[in-house]
Amino acid sequence: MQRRYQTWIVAATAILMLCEQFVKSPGLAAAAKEVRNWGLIVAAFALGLGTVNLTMIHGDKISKKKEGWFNSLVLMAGLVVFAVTGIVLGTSHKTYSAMYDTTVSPMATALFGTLIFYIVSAGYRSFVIRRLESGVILASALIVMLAQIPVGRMISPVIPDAATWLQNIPNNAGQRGLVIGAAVGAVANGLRVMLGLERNFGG
Amino acid sequence: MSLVADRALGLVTLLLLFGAMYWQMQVAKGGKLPTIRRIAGLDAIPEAVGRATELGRPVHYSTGIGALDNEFGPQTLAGLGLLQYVSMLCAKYDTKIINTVCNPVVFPLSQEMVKSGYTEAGRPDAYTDDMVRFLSSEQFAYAGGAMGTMQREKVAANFMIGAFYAEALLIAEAGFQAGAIQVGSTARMYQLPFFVIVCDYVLIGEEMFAASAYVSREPDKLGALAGQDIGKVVSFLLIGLGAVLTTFKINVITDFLTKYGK
Amino acid sequence: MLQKLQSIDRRIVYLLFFVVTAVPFVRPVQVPMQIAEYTKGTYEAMEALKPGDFVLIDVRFSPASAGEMVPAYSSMLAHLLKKPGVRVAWFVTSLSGAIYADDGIRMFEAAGKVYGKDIAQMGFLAGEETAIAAVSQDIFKAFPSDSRGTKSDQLEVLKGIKNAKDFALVLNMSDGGLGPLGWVRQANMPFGTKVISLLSQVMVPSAIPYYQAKQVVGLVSGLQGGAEYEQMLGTPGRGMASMGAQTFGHLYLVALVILANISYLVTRGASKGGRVK
Amino acid sequence: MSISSDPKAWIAAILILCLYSFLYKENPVFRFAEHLYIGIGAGHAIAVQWNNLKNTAFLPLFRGNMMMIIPIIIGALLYTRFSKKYVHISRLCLALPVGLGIGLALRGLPAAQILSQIRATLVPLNNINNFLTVICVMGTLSFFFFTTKQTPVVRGFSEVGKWTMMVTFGLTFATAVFGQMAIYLGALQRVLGTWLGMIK
Repeated sequence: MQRRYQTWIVAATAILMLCEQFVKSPGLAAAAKEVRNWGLIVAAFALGLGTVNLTMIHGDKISKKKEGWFNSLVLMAGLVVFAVTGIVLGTSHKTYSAMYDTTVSPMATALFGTLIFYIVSAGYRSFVIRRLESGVILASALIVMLAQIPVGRMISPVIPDAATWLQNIPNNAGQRGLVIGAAVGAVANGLRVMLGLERNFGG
Repeated sequence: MSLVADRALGLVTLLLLFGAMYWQMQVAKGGKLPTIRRIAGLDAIPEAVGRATELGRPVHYSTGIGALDNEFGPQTLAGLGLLQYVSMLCAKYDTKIINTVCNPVVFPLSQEMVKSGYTEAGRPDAYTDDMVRFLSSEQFAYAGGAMGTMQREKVAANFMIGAFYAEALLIAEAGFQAGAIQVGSTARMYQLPFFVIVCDYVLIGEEMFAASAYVSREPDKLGALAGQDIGKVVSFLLIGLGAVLTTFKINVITDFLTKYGK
Repeated sequence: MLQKLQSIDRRIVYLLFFVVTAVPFVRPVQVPMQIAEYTKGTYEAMEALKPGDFVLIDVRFSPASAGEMVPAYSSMLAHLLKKPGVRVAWFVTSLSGAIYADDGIRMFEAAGKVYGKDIAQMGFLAGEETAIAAVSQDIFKAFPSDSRGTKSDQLEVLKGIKNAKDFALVLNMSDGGLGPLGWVRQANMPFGTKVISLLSQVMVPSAIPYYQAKQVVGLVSGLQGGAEYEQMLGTPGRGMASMGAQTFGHLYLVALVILANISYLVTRGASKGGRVK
Repeated sequence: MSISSDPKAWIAAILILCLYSFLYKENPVFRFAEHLYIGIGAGHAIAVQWNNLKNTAFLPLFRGNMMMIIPIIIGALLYTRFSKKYVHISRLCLALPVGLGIGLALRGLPAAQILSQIRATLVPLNNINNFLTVICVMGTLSFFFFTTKQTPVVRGFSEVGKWTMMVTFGLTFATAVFGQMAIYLGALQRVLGTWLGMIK
């Protein structure tokens, strides 16, 4: 029974979104917009669930002085300081922006920036021609990498041309095939959930 | 109230696909099950969980940072579907699962999936609240947290299935460094190559959407999958036919798609 | 010896990479470059702007990718500043994008543009494509007031503008998410609006089909696009300096891969098997 | 070279170095930064969403938009998950975002990713490039025929598809090298430039 109600709500919401797209009606559009707005509000409430989980796991570590409790304390302190400042002053306040800019933004840059090291080591490790498949990946990657830097042209003017060709013909075709396939899959998956074939909420 | 004419083909596509799926589901329920080609990435899942069991180390699962309420939602849902399957295996083999979560809306759903996986394996009491961990809704805070967690918990298997963004390779490399056997899957084209290069097994693009039929082998899901295939076969034929016609300057298909396919 | 080339400790790989890139980054070397066709497309569309035209900028990137996006972003803004009488409004579709919209406002104000008359910052709208759809259909409904609280109908910069049909150009600046797709679907397809995307480089291959389908009139590809743009404008900056570091970093990776393969080929006879990855 | 005297530049640089230390190995310094980041990230999200809720739900409600009571109640009912007895209500609430996502995918994907991509592939087969494009798209597509009979034709096409995808993967990887390097240079700028003052 439970599952059936879920499926109904999923289907009703999805059908409303579909109607907005395919049927010309101001009333429908307004209703759909309203419901989308509800989605954003519900998502905001959902954040609280995650926060409770975080607080429970780390609160437990702190109160029982489990291994790593100090870091949990740091975590909770960061949470409280930012939440309180952000709520009291607002997130566009100068003090808050400064806090954000000195912590979140460099840390995001840092982690995002470590990716290149992983790309280099993953490339070095995996781009060995053990099979023909990896040879093809390697060859197209090498050509495009060389084409991305001015030196590539100096080695041979063929390199940037080859890269452009690879990009426009096989890459484009591959992307397209993948996109069409994945879209069919995603749509079918959506329909399956709407029909209640997938048990996505347990129960 | 009237139909938006220039978008009509979108709706027609949906209805045809729906029809094909429905038809094939009836065929499958009637006992004529379609045969499904092998998908190595899915066959590898029990093996990976088994390896973690042998080593006595936990399994890590991530559905990426993808949300539900955009067009990548179905990928996240597919990831959640396999989360239930992996949880079921973990419960069966008595191996710890750690599911780290980034999106707040995905979080309660993840809890549901892991719980129901444990229930399906007949061990609902073995589920504990620290299995599904909400880390952060900030992409890189989540990535950093997942990387640290995987290293500290010494995970032996790492599943990354869902809508992945730049966190994909960060998590995959952390998994590699932890010595985990890795299964990756996403239909996000920017990130797919990283999984192909780093992971031991990959579900390429659409393969992730075939997963639930593949692992469950339930007739109606297999039927739906066969219906989904009809969609691709039709696209395939349409491209071939359309290109040939275009060559002879017959542009009916192109014009039709342009006019009604917005 | 050769075998070792296949299994250098990753930390050494990392360290050498750091050295090879940091040195040219601190001590820049100039490198000549070729300008991509889609960057030219962007430049030409911007060049074609006439006095009175309205340009909408959608900022959807975060501090994490500032290094890649900002050189091109600044150059494109500088280009807009060169076009007299063009009206510009910003809006933000990622949480932390407002910083860059505000930077843009400051840059324009420093050049003598008047807030409210020539430029405006409308603020943040959540839900990427939903937001884009709302703005394309009715900018006043989407933003009853701007980010400073002024009623939108009192903003001279928005005079005569209603929906995406009235936008001379949309500049979408994304480091993730949908890229130009949201705009293609919500503005270009229904209204025929001209769309330009500044994208992080990794997103560009996926956006090229839209450029080829003429749903997007121009693309700018991250840092390289920034350097190209600096060259077209004739004002070298951080973008061009970064190209040196890029060059050496790329060559380093190419060299590593070649070495690993040579060592593999030479030692293949000696040892077979092992984990593929 | 002049080291920054701005404490903000110091904090930023130190946090960056803490996170970079993971490259060597997981260590206490990284763990500290990781936890701090998660905490701050959570705090930031709370503040942002709080303000969102205030502006999009509570203020309109107090101004008389009674509709807003519905999402607020749905949102609040999510918290029934903490009760064993009423947890099913929270499951019902989750059906809303799921339905939204599916609806948006179903309405957008057919036109934008199926039909328009098919249309873009319908090129006259009068040169080798167009011919290859068509064959490669068809090949890639046929790689995902899961249940159709694997006849020699299908197998041939899907073989073409496999190789096409390999090129795509290599190319996307290479493009990522450039993009990620740019982001790394941004971090470098912060440490070597803003903090240590080594870049003019």
